[in-house]
Amino acid sequence: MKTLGLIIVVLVGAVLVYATVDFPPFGDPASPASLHVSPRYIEKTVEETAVPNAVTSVLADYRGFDTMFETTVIFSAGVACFLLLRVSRRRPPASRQYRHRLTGLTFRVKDGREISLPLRDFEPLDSIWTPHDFIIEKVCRYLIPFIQLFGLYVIAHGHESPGGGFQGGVILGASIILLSVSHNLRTALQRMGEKASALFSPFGVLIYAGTGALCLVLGYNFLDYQALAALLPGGPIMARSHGIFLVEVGVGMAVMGTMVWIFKNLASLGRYDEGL
Amino acid sequence: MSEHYPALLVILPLLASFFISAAGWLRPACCFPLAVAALGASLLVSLGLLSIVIGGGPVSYRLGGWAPPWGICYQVDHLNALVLAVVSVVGFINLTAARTHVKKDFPERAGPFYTLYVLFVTGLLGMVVTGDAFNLYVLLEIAAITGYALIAMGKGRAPLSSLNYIFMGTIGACFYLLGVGYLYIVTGSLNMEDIARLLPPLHGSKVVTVAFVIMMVGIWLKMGFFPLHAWLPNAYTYAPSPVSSLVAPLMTKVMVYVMIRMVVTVFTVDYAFGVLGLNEAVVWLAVIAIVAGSVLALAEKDVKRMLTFIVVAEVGYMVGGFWLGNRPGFTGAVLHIVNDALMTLCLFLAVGNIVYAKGNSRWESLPGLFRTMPWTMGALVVGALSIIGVPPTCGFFSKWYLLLGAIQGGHYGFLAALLFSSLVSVVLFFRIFEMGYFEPLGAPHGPTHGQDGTTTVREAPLGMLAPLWITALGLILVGLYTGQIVGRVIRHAVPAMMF
Amino acid sequence: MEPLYSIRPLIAVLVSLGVVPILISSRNANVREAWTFVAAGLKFLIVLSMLPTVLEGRTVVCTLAEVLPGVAFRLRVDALGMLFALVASSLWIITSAYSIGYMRGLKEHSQTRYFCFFAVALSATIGAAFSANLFTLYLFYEMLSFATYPLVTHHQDAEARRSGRKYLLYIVGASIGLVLPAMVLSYHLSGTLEFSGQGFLPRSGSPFLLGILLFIFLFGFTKAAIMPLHAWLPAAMVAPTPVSALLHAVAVVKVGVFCILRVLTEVFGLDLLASLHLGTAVAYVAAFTIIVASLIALTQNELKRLLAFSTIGQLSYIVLGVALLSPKGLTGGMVHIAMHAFGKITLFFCAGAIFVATGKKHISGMVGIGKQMPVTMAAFFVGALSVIGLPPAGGFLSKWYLVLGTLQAHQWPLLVILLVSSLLNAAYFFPIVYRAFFCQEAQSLFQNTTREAPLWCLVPLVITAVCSIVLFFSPFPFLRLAELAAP
Amino acid sequence: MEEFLRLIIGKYNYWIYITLMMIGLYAMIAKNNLVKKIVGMNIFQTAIILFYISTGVKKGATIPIIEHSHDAAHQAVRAADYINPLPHVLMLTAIVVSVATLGVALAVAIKVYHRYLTLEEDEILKQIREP
Amino acid sequence: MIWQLDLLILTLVVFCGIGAIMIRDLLGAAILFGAYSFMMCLLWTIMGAVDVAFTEASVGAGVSTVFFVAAVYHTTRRTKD
Repeated sequence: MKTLGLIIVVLVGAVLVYATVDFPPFGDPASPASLHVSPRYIEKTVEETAVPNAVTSVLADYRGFDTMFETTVIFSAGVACFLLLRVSRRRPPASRQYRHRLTGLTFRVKDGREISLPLRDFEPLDSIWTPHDFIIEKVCRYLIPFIQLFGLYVIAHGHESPGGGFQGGVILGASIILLSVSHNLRTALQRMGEKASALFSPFGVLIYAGTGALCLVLGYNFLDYQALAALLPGGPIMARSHGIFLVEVGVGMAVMGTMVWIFKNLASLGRYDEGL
Repeated sequence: MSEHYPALLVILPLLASFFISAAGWLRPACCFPLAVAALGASLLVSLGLLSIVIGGGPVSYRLGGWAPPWGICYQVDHLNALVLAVVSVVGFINLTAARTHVKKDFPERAGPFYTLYVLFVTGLLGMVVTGDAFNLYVLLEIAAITGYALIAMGKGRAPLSSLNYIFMGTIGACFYLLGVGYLYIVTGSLNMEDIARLLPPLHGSKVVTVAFVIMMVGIWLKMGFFPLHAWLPNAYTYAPSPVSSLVAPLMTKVMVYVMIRMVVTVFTVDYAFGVLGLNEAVVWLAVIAIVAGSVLALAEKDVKRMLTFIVVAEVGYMVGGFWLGNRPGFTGAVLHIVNDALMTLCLFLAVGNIVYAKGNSRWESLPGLFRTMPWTMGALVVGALSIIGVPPTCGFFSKWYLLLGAIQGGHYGFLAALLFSSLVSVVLFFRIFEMGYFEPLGAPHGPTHGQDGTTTVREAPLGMLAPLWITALGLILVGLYTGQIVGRVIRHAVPAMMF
Repeated sequence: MEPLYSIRPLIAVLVSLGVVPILISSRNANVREAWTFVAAGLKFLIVLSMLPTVLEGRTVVCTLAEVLPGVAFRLRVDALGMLFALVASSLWIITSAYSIGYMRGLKEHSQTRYFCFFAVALSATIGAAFSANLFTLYLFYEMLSFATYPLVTHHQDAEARRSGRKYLLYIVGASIGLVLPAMVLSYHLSGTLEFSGQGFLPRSGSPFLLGILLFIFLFGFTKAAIMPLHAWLPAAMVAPTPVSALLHAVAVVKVGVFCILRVLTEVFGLDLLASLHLGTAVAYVAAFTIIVASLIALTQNELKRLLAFSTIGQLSYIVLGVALLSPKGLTGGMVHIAMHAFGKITLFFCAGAIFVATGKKHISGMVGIGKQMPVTMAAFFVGALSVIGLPPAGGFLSKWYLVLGTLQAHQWPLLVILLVSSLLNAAYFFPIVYRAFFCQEAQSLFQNTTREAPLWCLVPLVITAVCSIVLFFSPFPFLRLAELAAP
Repeated sequence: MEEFLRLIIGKYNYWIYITLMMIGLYAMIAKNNLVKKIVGMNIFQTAIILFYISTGVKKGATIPIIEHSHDAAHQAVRAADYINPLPHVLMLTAIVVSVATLGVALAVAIKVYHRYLTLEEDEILKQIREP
Repeated sequence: MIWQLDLLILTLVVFCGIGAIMIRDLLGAAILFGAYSFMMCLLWTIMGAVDVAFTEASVGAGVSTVFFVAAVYHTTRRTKD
């Protein structure tokens, strides 16, 4: 296998090198790629969509259709991980353990008997339980709001600066993931349950596709945000800008939901009990 | 409304998939009706689109209202209108048959299953309808990722096979992407027709040559063209029945379509067959694929696995027919996309029924099947006859065109390979029928299974038989309407340069 | 003359196919068989209803769908097709009656399946007879191959499986491996597959290619059992006797011969064959088959196998007659389809009746059987006369025309072969009859009491035997049709 | 020689992308460990992204965020001043696809591990052959 | 851009890539892959693809690595090559 791999790799490499010789020079402003289609995006983006970040305008408007499917890819990956890993049947444990927070004493309740304990003082010591690291826990707890704020900023400010729905969504998702890494999965699940993350992702993509469909219903082509001028303030140009924003929000929601969803499935093997 | 058909075709199932996913959490009983509604709608739209194209010629649709090459556009001509119809028909019929399997095997995962199912069909429809090379890649990945997951659902070796498929599929898709990148670097465009317009002056460029080669290799990997087929048999064998009867008929066929689209629309026939002059070599590769697929199928002792090798051989038919580079060959290849999709659907559905009743489709479970499952086996016979190429089933007609193409192109190796594989198919299927028919062997004149009915009929439920028989009858109907299909659709899809 | 457009040919084909669902669903055996009779009778009447039109020299045409450019799924009834259809459909009625006697007499299993596939096979036969082009012919040819497989392997034992494999290997293998490419090649050369009186292949084609093509066709239609691709026919004798009788003496094998006739007369055309001297070549291939098959038949002990080899020889008579390319030869060959059918089916019926009544299969065990089954053996004698070609049986007429044909074509060697083979035929049939009736008391293996097969078996074979004789005296309409078909 | 050197240096990015691609491809084909293969797959995908990004580079241009003022008298935007945004857009999509594939691949790999209790391909195949 | 820096990072990328597939510990491979992604992200920033770099930083170096670690955590760190 190794030799075969090596042969194939060298062959592919040779073919690619062969072609590279004919490439336009690196960074050449006069290469066809820089002259044919892209100039319009740069020159007209502000004029046509009122979005200075050309990447955002191309992403969400000129080639918005690609991006819709890109979001769908993420969504389907989320569904795929869920489908593959989620274990639905869970056996109740034979016995449960509780730990007294202050003293560290643990005791066991047999045969699924129910007892009432003040949860402020006791914590269940099941498979979810992981030893706490005080410093990490506190630092993360204070960090996470800022991370989330930043994520929202990135989504909202994609028009003017690098970033957008996708990056913002990943950051938002990462904040939840951080929570479950630094605390445990149950804490993260309390913030964003399985159902929530699973519904966030189709809902986000639905916002995207729905915006497109709305344009279609309003008599324009699919994803032609001009149509939104009938519903939103500002002319057709601003409507495009707003449309892009709507779509970015959708992307952000979908990506956040899916990232968390995939992580939960991967990290707990679909059992949703113990995380990393 | 009809001007929005190209978009609606993809949008309707896409939107529905989100609702199905949500319904999986909130109201699981709604998943299946939603999926049926979505694919049914897109089936209707695709048929409408086909009639529009037949009536008024190609249609294009600008997404987001941007003109190509700046925006993405959908381009529907005779070729892809036909393939669209096939994809949506197969997707829909198989969906109706899938319900029983889902209920039996994984009822708790119906929501995500139908979501991915509908997304898979959406991806394929999008690949076929799009006129943008990069958009095709994205949709390809949607179909691929959903496909990986659906295949990995199966039991036993399925995850391993799926992982293998992921690696191979990713290499294939990335090669395709790289090819698009190479075209982009020399033309600066991603729109297929725009690239075609810009390419002729660049025909001598090494970049274009390599782009072509690497793109073809990528596409071949995805379609399981012979030396690159290693992932295919395992993946399709171990997948759950409703998945293999979805993926096997569609994925390879759509990739063949992509190949045809790339060669015909992007690189143009002139370049692929004239400047590069690779046809002879590729047709010989196809010959090897056909022969190897057939011979490998002989070695299998599991009907489903045998079918996967037949799929490998059939891919050789289409690739070879197309690369003959003449009119009958092209017609045969396109017709075979239609026919083979239906044939493999029929066979895989029938095998699905056998698996449903017997637990597997290995040879041990075949004896006596003609008595216990007469309807399933009857449909299997129709499908088999079509693969063998017996008129009036549709398989005969595509084989006819392919043979004609081989004779017209003077390519007797291809001719021989086609005949050889037909003969091998006879052996393959009659081996199965013999087992289903003879065993357990009766003593001469000693009726062991008389009319008094010692064995009882234990058929699959009607929900699975009806789609199966609709497909089987479809094989014959499509066969009889070949003249219409070729005359009104495929004839207009043949590039003018071919004769 | 203007053809008559009608869907009657289609109905004639479909009527037996349409009865299949009824056969499957009927629970009662009597109802099932009644329906078989209804179908058979209807089919015969529909075929008969077209006879006057055809005798006027017109054709009946029914086009269904254009499947390939220039090739339609089309039925056309002309004289030759009518001749064949008339034979097949009339004999189906008789065979149905015989089947009932035979199958019930032996208490066979899966009778419903048997009757269904029989009906399908008949559909295919009539379809082949009425085909207007090579494509339609091929369609029905294949349909017949697959429909007869369950009949051949009816017993579902190891031997049946072996024979079934051989049957498929030869018939389907050759039709896919040889006929299909030959058809594609013809289409490539001429752009059509439509039969025409002058043949549709272009005269300008290279003689070598055309020669190859002809022989691919000749050997590709293996149902005609031209040597060396004949081995399936003796093997197929494991089938129940009615199947052997109607299908392997009439329908299936004659479809093969019929295909070859069509190829010779309407694909190539007599002029083309004559100009390339291909007719003679085919005639010698056929002659070889005639002699060798007859010689092999002499050595057989199992009655049905003997009849099978006899059939192989007789089929080549037909091919030979057409390959002579002379008008008399053509007429002789074509009318031999009918004459041989009636003669040979009688023989098979007799063989089956003997099996039902006594369980004997081998000739050596039939010494003195004439005492026990006089009617059957008398019919056997008539059938043998017809096959050998002696008056007063119908076979004499066709052989007479064949002999005239060789004279007309100035083919003396072939004349000799015909006569020699007749002698050989006599040599393998007469001893059976002789020993059945005229053996010494001591040698006889049977009691002196008459114990015939059931009436359902007996009546059909008497009818066919009588028909054989009647055909000698009034060969109309078969002779008239054959004369019409021979240009 | 000098020309050759210029070729090497002038297309340095392209050479690196080819190298990375070969590394990734090699890992996918020849490595025995499934997770290693997945790592290779991601390297392979990133290499292609690198290639695309390299095609978009323009010497002397800045990032594709258009400087604009809200005054009416803004000067015309020159395409040569900004890096080509199109490859960036495409590659955003490609990154997303790669992370999606990664997620699915890892999920499948975990399933494989739980069936065979190993990630080594040869050991798995051995288990399949001798159950 | 500063071409020396460019070259340096390009070379580092290659080394990280090789390291990720050579190291005999899957957790190490995951971390090296994270480093690789981060180098890649720097490279793209240098090349002016800020959006892509941003995404790669969050996805490649962030989430992907977490996914890897999660997967390795639940399977095994052992690898033979």
